[in-house]
Amino acid sequence: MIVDAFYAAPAVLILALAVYTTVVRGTFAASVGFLAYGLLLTITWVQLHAVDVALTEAAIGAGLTSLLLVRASHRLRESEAAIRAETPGLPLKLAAGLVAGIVGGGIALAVLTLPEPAPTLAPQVAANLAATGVGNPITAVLMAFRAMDTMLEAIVVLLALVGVWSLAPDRAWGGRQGPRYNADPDGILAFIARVLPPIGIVVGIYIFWIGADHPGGKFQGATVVAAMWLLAMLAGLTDAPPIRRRWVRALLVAGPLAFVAVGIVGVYAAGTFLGYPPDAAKALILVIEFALMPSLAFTLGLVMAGAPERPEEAA
Amino acid sequence: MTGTTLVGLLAAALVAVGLYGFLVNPQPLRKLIAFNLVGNGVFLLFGFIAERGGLPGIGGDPVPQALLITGIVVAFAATALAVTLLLRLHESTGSTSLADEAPSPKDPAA
Amino acid sequence: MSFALDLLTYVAVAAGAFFYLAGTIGLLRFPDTLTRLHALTKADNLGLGLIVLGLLPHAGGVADALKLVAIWLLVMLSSADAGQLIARAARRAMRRGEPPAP
Amino acid sequence: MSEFLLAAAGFVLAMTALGLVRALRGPGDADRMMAAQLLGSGSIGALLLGGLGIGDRSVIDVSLTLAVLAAFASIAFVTFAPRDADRDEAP
Repeated sequence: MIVDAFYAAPAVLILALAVYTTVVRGTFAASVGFLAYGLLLTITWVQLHAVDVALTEAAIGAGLTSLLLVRASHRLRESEAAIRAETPGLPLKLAAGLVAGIVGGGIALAVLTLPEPAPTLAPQVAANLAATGVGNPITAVLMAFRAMDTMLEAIVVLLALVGVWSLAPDRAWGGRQGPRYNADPDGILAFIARVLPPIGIVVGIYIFWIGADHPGGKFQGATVVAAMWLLAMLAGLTDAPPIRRRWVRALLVAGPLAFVAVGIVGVYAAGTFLGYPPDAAKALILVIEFALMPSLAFTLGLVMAGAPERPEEAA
Repeated sequence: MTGTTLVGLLAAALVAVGLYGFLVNPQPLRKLIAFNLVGNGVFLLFGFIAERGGLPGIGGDPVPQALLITGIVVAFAATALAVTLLLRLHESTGSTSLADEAPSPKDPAA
Repeated sequence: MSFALDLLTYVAVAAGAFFYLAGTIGLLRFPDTLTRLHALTKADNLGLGLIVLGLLPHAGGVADALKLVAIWLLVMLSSADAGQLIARAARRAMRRGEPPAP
Repeated sequence: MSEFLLAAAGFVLAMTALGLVRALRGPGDADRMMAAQLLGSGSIGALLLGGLGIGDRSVIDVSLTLAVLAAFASIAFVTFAPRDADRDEAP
């Protein structure tokens, strides 16, 4: 009984917050609602026995995505009244509600009539886990059984950054991303930006480190590290690097390149792209992980920093 | 009905709410939030299916769970790019309207 | 010994839950932004601290117990800072005489 | 014991939900920002209680991540206007 209530309470709250973010007037309020919603979603992932996903949601969904939305909603505030005039009338709202209801109802029906027993690949993963030398089955899937997905994922994040860079106006082409933040160097913001990052970086590396055998991994760890870098930028303690620099580009591509290189080694050593010879599997996975983690943290931090706004010289 | 079925139904409801918001809200940032609600609904549905395929030793089916992590990261990358695009649109035009501009007299279609 | 530890969990977690209740009552009843912020950032932290204390016997070992304490310290740090930052933003808004946002 | 912890998690969530209703009503942005702060301590408390209640110790690492990122939204909120973000006017 109590267990059921424990499942029900976050679900009800999450749904209420989803409705709130959809119908509330102000976009800022919607963004804050989405932040609260993301934090609660973390609990739901734990209930689904998906702690790795819960960590990802905590770091990326509730952390970075909400931060993006909260900041953007404030910058767009002045244009909000004008755009509200474009809200569709009641007939269109009813039609949209009907469409949404049919889709949602269809999915709900599918949820209630899923086949028994549930299809699963868990036995295969459990049987082959030992061959990878990794203890966390999810890391094994990410780095061995479906390593191609993970490689392309790292490249997608990089492509998103290329997209962000391409949005630079001509005068800031190759320059620094985002505004230059000026906080009082003796203020509370500068204080927390000095105290928190050392702790946060340790936590990020720890989450990365335990990913081999426990829930955790490079994406979650890299997100925490990127967030700490962003914090230092927001407090004006450091600045985004000029993206024209060669070392910036080198650091960004080092991780994905190492991944591809290990993949090509696999062609010769194990007969297939991204194949690992059994006795070297753990070592090759570690090579990828260690190369990818700094690149990912750097990429995620720069993706969050926004389009280039300033030429390199401007302070 | 078990607790996790409730999560499956929550997933369906999130897709519905998000879809509605996506269709009705004119502000692009709101559409983006709605898009993320739909995405979370799909992720939760996938997570629910993963949980059903769990074994005693392993919490849930690790293959879909690993794909979920990939999905969340990719969704974030898309959202970040879209937000930056939107801010640039606002900066250069002063508006975030996605509506077609009023047809000008020279427009042959008008 | 185990009975004493269980008792500690019951008492500390119940006390922690009480402070969450207190924080929420403050949030609901206090008249303006700054007092509500005060209720929120003080009471909930004490509540979390007591819950962490109560959960210590259930942590797997010394490492997990230390992590639990670290969580509490981190939340206190960020809550104290966020409280100040939000309060300043609220005061700036008041000085500008900003109408409440819709 | 497990049931007691889950019940406590539910209670903390219920308190958080009540506070959330108040915080999201506003009227100002600062009030709404409190919702983020409230959910920070509330979700960490509920997560620890619920996770240890169902015997899953890895929630401690999830909570640790949340705790590190807890102040983040509020910091984003105050750095909107870069020039006067952190400067305190003389009283």
